[in-house]
Amino acid sequence: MSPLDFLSAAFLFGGGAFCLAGTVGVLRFPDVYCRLHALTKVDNLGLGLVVVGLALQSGSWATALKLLLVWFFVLISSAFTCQLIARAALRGRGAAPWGGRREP
Amino acid sequence: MMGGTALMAWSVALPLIGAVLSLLVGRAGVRLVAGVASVATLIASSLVAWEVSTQGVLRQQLGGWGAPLGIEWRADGLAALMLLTIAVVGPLISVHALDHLGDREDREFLPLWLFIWCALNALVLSADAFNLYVTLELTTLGAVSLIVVRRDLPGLDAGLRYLLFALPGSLCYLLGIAFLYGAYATLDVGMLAQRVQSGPVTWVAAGLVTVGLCLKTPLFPLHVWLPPTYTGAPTPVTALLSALISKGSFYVLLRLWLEVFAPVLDAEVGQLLGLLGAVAVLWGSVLALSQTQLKRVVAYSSVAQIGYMFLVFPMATSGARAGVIYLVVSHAAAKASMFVAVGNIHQAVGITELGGVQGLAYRMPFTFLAMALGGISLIGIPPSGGFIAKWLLLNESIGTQQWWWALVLLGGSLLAAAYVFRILRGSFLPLPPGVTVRSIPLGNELAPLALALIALLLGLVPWFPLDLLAVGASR
Amino acid sequence: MDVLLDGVLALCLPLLAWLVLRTESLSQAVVLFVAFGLLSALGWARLEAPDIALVESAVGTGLTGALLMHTLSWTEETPPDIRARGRRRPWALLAVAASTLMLGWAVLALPADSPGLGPLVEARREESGVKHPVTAVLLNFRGYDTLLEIAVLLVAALGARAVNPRSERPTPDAGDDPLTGELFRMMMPALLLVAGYLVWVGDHGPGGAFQAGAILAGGGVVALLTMRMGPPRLSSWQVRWALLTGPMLFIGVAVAPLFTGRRLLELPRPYAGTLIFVVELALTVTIAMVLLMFFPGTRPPRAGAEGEP
Amino acid sequence: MNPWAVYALSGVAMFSVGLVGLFSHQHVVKRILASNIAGSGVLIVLVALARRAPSGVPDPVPHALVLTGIVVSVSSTALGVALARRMARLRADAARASEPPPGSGGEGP
Repeated sequence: MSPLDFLSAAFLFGGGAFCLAGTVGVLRFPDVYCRLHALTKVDNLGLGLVVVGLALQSGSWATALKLLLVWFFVLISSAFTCQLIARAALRGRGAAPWGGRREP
Repeated sequence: MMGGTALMAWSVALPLIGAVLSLLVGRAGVRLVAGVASVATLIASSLVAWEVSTQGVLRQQLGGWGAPLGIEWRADGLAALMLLTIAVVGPLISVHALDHLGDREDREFLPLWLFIWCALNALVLSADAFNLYVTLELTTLGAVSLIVVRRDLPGLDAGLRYLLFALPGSLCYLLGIAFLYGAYATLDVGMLAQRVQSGPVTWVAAGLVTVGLCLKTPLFPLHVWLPPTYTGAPTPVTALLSALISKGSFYVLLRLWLEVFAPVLDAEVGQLLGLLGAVAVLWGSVLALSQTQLKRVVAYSSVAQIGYMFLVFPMATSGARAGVIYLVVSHAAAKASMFVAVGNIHQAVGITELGGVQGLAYRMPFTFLAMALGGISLIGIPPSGGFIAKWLLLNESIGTQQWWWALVLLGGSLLAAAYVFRILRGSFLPLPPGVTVRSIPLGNELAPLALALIALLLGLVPWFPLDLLAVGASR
Repeated sequence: MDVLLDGVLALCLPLLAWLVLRTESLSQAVVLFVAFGLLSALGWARLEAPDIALVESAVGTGLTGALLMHTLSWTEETPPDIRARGRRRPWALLAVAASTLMLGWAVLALPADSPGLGPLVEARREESGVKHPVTAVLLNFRGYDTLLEIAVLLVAALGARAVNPRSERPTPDAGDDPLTGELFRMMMPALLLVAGYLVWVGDHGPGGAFQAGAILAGGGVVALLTMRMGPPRLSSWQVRWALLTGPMLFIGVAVAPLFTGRRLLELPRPYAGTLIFVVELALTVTIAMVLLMFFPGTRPPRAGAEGEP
Repeated sequence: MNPWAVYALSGVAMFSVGLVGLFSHQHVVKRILASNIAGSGVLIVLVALARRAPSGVPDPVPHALVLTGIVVSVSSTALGVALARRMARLRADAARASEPPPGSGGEGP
């Protein structure tokens, strides 16, 4: 296992961990807006790490660039959808943000 | 340039061009473009029929590629006769539909009808199993779009019900084709016929294809969607559905069964289909007798007539094949004339109950003459096409020592006579006071009469269609 | 190692499918259906079918999911019959289980290594004018299927369009905020670039008219939802010409050989490739327009909001 | 081990789940979802068949068939959804026009 493989394995594991954290966040957080935070921020970072890990293994710059392009598009679309969902939740269904009290 | 094979291509391409152009020209020229395309397709179809009757079976390899790779067309007598039926019955119904539907609706009716015409012609000519799936889907989606053309609640409900029953049918058929392709690495019906052997894959594929197409035709246990759909849809669309569109899936089942599956499967399966057909005949006729709505009576009689068609599978001889195709063609003409006549009655009097027919025979003579002639063909009284078809089937059932199908044929004809007479009985009574009969244009009255005369003509001049059917008959 | 991934994926798909139909809330069912679509796109990728993975994720999951979610806002949220498990008929389940076993038996009885028509396509790929085998089959060897399939698209668009008449045009309310405008303006050029690339790459790699059309339609749906564009109406001539140039070109290319004594859809060898590319380009616009026509305008004030059943 | 058989079996299972769902649910959107799932099942069986080639290059013909199949299933789904949407509006208008009868008719066909 050359050092490059070690590095890419580390990145992949990191990405996996972040995705797991994001999913747990989506399950555990109390209201829509917190869940959107978990979903868009943490999962995108997890995806970024996975993409970098794969790029290291891909061997050719063209594939690496395409992988980064994938990540770039996911960033744009997740920002876009997160904004739309938040607006729909706030204006459409009037979901009030969580008040911050910890349940007894 | 105008060889037989090129004509086949034109008989499919012309309605497609007509449909696309009529979409393009929008409201102004829809009727003109559709009319020209219809006449051209009628000519092309009849020329193809003529070429087949003179030169025998026509074949064409689309795109110039051989059978397993590309798609092939095969026009034998059966295909040619179906092409003629579609080209004659379809336009007559669409002429009636133009006055029956509002003006805004004909802008959607005509392109959709031309798409369906192209799909039916393509289905009849195609000899490729997956291509048959695509044509079946095009016909189904076109039919659903036609059913909802009026945008009223019953129409939408009928269209959705038809779609949700036709979809699983197509999927079962597609899975059956997938298995056949998996086992024999070809989609061409002719090559499948040579390569197919008895085995688990073939039995399962045959079962799937049969269930799928019986759901779309529909055969007895799977026919629950037919009565509500036929009554919910506008009447000219119901005429198209019962006369032509339901025949498409039966045609595919007939072609696949007689050419690919019959030699491989044992006879019991054919007997089962025949039994289901017999039950359909009795069930449909009895229910037709008990209906109060005019359209439902004719709808249930469709269930019964489809039952007759399935009697061909237990006695898979060329005589039975000719008989069943003759039944398909004469039923198309007769059922179309009855549904169009019902449309006229609805337009003139606005009542759909059976009682509303009272005393109308004098005010709408041609409509009721058409209803009577159509009824004669459904029952199978001598001068009509229905009689020739049932006569051929009777011969075959005696010839193959399966006399019980003869019983079904006779019993069904008796019941058919009962429900046809029940419709016509009221019309000769004196007109009840206070019933105002709106006069309907002469063109509307002549359309059902023309259709009924075709059914009659099939009985009087049977040698041309029967010789045409003999061309390319496998056994 | 691969067996584990394939095994888990092949097991998850039917389970997720069963879950989609089990959930009682409809929006949850649609979200699970989108997840199911993406998982099946992964399945296509595992089965080395990149074209289909592209089309499945763009059209089968993206647009269908968006369409279903959009429809839910119109139909009642909770289905009137809460029996999400559906009617329980023991004999029906027994029959279905038996038939599934028979299907499984037939699958296992299939020859395990028949290459199908692969070698034949490989042998004649040069004559088709394109290098990518799937595009060769789709637009040359079995081009007739694709011609009828474009007719299927037109019929579905006509049916869906006829059912959503004029009354549902969106009234773009003024209040949409700058962020979506900016994001949309940034995304559209990239979208057009990707769609163009996909059509061009269809010649020698996975791609083609369907994938490109789906991506264009995706951009159009975003424009539709953020009220930048009203749904395409069949009455305006631009929409009609954009919708119908593709089919007319394809029919023209199909019928032309008939005039010179050759067969339907027989593309002349030397410039078959360019013909296919031009037809695919026009079909991309048609497919994007049809997929957009499936979307109605934004929904009216919630239909069942005032507490009516 | 060539995984095609595993995917083909899962496709057959999805086909059965879809058909059971289609015939046992009342709500229109549920039935449309079920028919989509059954469609995906059939298409996965087709592509799994393409993957059997020993030479590793999958057979392109089923891929083209499945592309056509997906487009056809999307068209029928879109048509079904448009009909369901239109029926919902008509039923809502009818319910709003006449004073809402208690427990008006169910959604499914």
